[in-house]
Amino acid sequence: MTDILIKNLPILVVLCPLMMSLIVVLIPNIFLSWLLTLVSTFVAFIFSILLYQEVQIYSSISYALGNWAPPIGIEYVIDKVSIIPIIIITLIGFLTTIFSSKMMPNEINEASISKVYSLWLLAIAGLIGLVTTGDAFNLFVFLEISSLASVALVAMGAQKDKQALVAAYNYLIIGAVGATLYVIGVGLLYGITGTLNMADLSERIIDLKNNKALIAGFGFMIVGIMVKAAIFPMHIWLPKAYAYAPSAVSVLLAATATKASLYILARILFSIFDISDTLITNTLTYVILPLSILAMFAGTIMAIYEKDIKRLLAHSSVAQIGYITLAFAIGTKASIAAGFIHMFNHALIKGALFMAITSISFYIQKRVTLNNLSGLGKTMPITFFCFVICSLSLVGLPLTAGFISKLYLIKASISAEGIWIALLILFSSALSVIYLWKMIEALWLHQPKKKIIIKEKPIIYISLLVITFLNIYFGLDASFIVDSSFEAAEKLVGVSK
Amino acid sequence: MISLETLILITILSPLLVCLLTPFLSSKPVLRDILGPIGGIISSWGAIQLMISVLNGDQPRLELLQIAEGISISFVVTPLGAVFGLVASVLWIFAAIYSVGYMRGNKEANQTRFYVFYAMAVHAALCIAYAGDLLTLFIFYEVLTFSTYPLVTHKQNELAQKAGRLYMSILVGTSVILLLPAIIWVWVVTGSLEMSQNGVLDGNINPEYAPYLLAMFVFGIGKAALIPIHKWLPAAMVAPTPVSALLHAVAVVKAGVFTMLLILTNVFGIEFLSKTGASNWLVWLASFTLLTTSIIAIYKDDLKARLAYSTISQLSYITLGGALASSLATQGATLHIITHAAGKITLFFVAGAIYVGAKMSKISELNGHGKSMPLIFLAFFIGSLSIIGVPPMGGSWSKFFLMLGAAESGYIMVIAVFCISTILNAYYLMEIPARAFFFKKEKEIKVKIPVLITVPTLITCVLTILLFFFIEPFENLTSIMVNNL
Amino acid sequence: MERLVNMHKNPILRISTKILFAPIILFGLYVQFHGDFGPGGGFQAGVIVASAFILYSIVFGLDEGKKLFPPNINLFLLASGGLIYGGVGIASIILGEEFLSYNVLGSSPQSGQHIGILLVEFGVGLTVSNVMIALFNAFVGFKSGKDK
Amino acid sequence: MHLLVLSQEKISNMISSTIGIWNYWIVFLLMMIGLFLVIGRKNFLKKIVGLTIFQTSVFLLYITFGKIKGGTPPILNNAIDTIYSNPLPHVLILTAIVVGVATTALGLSLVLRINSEYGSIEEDDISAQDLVDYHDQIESSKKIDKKFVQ
Amino acid sequence: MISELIINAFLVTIMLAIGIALLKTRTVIFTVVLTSAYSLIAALMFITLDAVDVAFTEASVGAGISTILFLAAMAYLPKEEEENLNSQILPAISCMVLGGILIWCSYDLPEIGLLSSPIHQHIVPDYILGSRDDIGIPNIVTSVLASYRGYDTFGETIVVFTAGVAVLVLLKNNTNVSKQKNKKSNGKIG
Repeated sequence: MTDILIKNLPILVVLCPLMMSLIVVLIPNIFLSWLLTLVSTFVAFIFSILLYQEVQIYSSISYALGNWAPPIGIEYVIDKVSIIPIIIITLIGFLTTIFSSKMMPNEINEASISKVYSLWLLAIAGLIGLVTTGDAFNLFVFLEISSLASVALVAMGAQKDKQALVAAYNYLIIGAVGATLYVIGVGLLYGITGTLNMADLSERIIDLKNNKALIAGFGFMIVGIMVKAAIFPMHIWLPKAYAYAPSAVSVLLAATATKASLYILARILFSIFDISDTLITNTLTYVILPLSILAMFAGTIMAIYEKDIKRLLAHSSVAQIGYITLAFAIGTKASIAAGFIHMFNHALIKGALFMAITSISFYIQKRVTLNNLSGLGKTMPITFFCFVICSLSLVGLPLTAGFISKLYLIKASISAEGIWIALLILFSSALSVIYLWKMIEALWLHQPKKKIIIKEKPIIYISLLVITFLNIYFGLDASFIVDSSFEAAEKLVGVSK
Repeated sequence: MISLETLILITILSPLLVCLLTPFLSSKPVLRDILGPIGGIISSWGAIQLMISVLNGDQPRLELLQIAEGISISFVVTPLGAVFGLVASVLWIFAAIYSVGYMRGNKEANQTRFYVFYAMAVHAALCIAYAGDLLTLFIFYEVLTFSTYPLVTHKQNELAQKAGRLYMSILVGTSVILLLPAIIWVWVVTGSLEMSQNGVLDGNINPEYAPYLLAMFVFGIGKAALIPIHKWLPAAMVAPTPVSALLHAVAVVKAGVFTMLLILTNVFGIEFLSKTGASNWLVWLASFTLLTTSIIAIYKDDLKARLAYSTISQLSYITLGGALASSLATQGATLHIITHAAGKITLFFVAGAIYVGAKMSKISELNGHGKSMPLIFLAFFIGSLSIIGVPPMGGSWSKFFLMLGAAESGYIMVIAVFCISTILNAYYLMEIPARAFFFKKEKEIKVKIPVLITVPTLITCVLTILLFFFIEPFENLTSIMVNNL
Repeated sequence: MERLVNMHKNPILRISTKILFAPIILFGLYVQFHGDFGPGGGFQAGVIVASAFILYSIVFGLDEGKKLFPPNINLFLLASGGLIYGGVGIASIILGEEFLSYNVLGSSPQSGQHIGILLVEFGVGLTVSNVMIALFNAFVGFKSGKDK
Repeated sequence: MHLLVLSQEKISNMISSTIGIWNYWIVFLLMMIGLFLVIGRKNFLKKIVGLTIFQTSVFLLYITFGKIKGGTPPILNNAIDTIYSNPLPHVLILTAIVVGVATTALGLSLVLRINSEYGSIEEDDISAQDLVDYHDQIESSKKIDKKFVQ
Repeated sequence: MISELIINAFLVTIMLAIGIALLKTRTVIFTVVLTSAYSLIAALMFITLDAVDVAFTEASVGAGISTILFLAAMAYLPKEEEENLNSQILPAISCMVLGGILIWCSYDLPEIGLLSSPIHQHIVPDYILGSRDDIGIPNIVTSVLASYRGYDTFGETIVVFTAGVAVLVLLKNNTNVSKQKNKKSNGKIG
């Protein structure tokens, strides 16, 4: 039995939430549907941990679906690269499910809850499927599962604020355009190589240097994924989608959705194509690098001028995505590893910040703006404490996870490109202090307009505490994420670099 | 016999323990208030033991945890660190007693929070003192900044918030934008974050780049308050006086100059600096700061603001001492950390005492009040003499060494700068006791100073005198440090 | 909408709908199970079967349509299509093979493939037809905010 | 005669290659029309129509790849030497069509909801309304703040 | 052979005409009907390109169900599209750039219908043989769809399911929760 389990882990980690979503939709009871969701996300998390151990032993696991050997059938690939996003998604999925138990009934009417949980599971399953697959077209299918489910989840925010509908609509349309561009890219590559399997594809394009269709196909794939990953200036859908989604959905999306797409970006850039290819180096230096730097500053500056906190955090996400793509764009082993480290850490940081803010909005029962944060730091000490820790982590102060990622990012950029990129990174992260400090100051120093008595509920803050703890833990003992990221980078760019 | 590692732990953890215990005792003010002095005594005992072991030639070391490969948190007691650790822990005893008197006398709100962060700041200062590598140094440098923020904004009014914002933006901004990359630069070129007695950069970095790296460090260490980044210090004067005492005498600024000295000696290395002349520009910047702020101080009527500018000027002595890159000057700079700390804390205690006792904060209001609080003004007088550098006060030693050092490295102009600044010091500090004792009283004020304020003030005042006679152990310590170089 | 509501009063529409209903479903089933030999399969069959119900709803009104095909059953079948598909895959896992490898389902690999394909196509057809019906019901039954 | 045959062959080749590329070009043009409808138009319904056009054109591109001259539909017969057109693009597009209709359905339902909440499906109207709402939220919380301070 | 291509070119030109008409029209009912026609002609195209299964699906799904959904939605929506106020130059330029790239790359795309292109030589022969020998189903599309790439189809079933649930949850039970629960506040305010 365990043999079967171990052998089929790559598919089970996707199937677990996927099949459960089909069951949950039929269950009218709120608590039961939550419980089933919780169980399946937890099991998926356990599976991903088991997979991590498997990957440590076998380095790369290929799973042929339907037992058809890879280029013929669809292949699942779990290696040292893809295990990182899998762990991020399952971990955050599990924690946010705990967090959602009070949030969902508060924001969504009872009749819809089981369906919403079904969509919730579908979004998670779609993301996991997207990162595990080794087939370029299968990726599109799972991309659509996750994006349709997340669009619907974002639209559920309409029960609080109608702007959620427009946000969801834009998310859907822009996302669909991105996905279609990706499909065009895949089509062009398929047209010249005749294969959809990523590994096979990367072998067959070696002979096709300077083929125009190859270049165009690459371009379309990259642009499509960049839209999904909200890389500046294709980020326009992101702030509103995150800001108007229901609380728990914001947390889930902010922590996981773009990470999966960023992983795909890395996969296309370094795994399907080759880093030594001039096409890739040109794309990195002339397209992705400048865009990332712009994103870093544009996101931060937008965040500084923003008053609505959820939007503020979403703008900050745009900037943080800029750091990750910047790391990819530098294109050395160390910098790609830094990108993966930051991908992991940013999921923890942003998840926690969104959790803190949305739980504040749960207690005060309105949208959180800078003005109505006043004085809540004292009435909600636990939430405030976690918020402060994670803000520090976002800035990148030592002893927090954010520091580790900044450290490696800066080190990689100094040794690759000289000091100026490092200075830009530091400057923009110093700017990020401004908006974070505005919030902390409001929470801590401003006088509240009315006395508000709040009793924090353990079910809400437990996962916040866990993520905050992880933020500190990975700031103190980063060897897990640093080692796996370096292994991932080595896998992607090869030992030579 | 307690092992040296345990001693380090005892010394740095006792303030942390105080910080953690205080919130639980918020309902029992007496117990809570006594916690600070007790913690101070324990950690001073540890610091003295550590200093003795350093005098005996040991170098206690403690590896706390490994974050990732090549990055760890560790503590080492260097001679320089031993001096700063001793200053911080001993003066904390008196500052703790004093702050009890001040907070009660002034009936401040949120006292528990105040004590918590006060102890936290001392903890951070001690950790800086014993930092074993650059990362540890940086971490606790930041912890110190953050733990003093609630102290600076203690009053929570508009002014305090503004000051707090300036304080944070300068200190965090400079450290994140400049100090951190400088540290990472060192990491990249040397491959490690360790420091060593003779500097780690020699041979690892192109001497042409050394001045730029030094500049990143110098402006990154905002706490040392060199001229373009000194604004935070006067702004932070909105805080209660025990905080100012902590900021200006014990923890924050001393941590800044300590870091500066440490960087100059243990990262660059004095030999490397004198060989390449990378710090020449710093000599002039420090001299400039020294004179300019002394002149500004003359024009300040607010007592605490004047003391703040005086502090900036005195800090530049220490930076200057390091930048001169000679062994005598370095000794002088290290001694100045001690003597200035003792002198300046006295002055701040007095300023606080005057505020609590007579509700006065302007120098022009002090006319003729010397007789109503004679002990306090006597203490101020003695403290001032020490700062000016008149024997038989502790301050004379450090100035003496600094001047010798300037002569040794051939900066005759710097000696002139020291002389001019001494005259300016005398002018702006002596004005205060002079007004108090010799001017005519304008109005009668009822004065009531709590014992808990007077006693620590007098003790630190006596300390400044004692330092003149018992400077020897410290001198030995500094000579160990210099001989190792 | 008015015209939609009154459609069932028109005898031609009514009778021809009733006559057509069964053949459409029959054709759907033909497409479903003939998919192995000619064009067709789960999707197309699902849509055709759904179109029969949609036609019924258009002519007799949404409420009649819901009586013919209650939303609860609709939801149940909608999920069960996916469950059947996944279930086939899980069955093959339990029988010791990879997900969706039908070879183990029958006595010989080829018969296993036949069984597997038949089942999954059935699952697809079930889900597609029920989703289409659900979509139609939801769209037509949507009460605009302004009407409230 | 010989020349004529040759030129006929040539002409037929020319026609076939031109028509071949012509097909590609028109398909690309259609894609861009669809894309333009999506990103250029402000009407939410029109955007969805554009998306449908865009996707359908992409399907055409795939199917064009799969065509083989003289091939038959990929259904096995017993004749030997039959050339079957490539079935793989067909499978992919079957999937893509269904994904496309799913997207359309979700988009339409969102448009319906937007219309019922905002009373319009024009982007400009809606963003104007949103802006007002947004400022209201920020301002209202500010006002209360000021009252308290006074 | 050429006649096939000519029919193709003819159909594709009609589609182009529909596309241009769609750009012009601002009446919603025209738009919907034109979209439906577009799908139908695409289905015809698919038949001439030997993709009978796709044609069947496009006709039933693209032209059938989509149109029904559009019509059902149309009943609640404004009947006319407003004129654009802003300039459409930027979108137009970006579309032209993308189109230009595609046309530029079309010279390196395999010629239509060439048996020797890698696309026809690489994996497909396995499918054709396998469908006969391993699976035993004449319709190769079905065997690829349900068996070789069965997982794609599974994913796609899930996509349909997702859309179904999403639409159900969006269009039904959409009462405003904040209005219901405003009174029941979680934090005591007073």
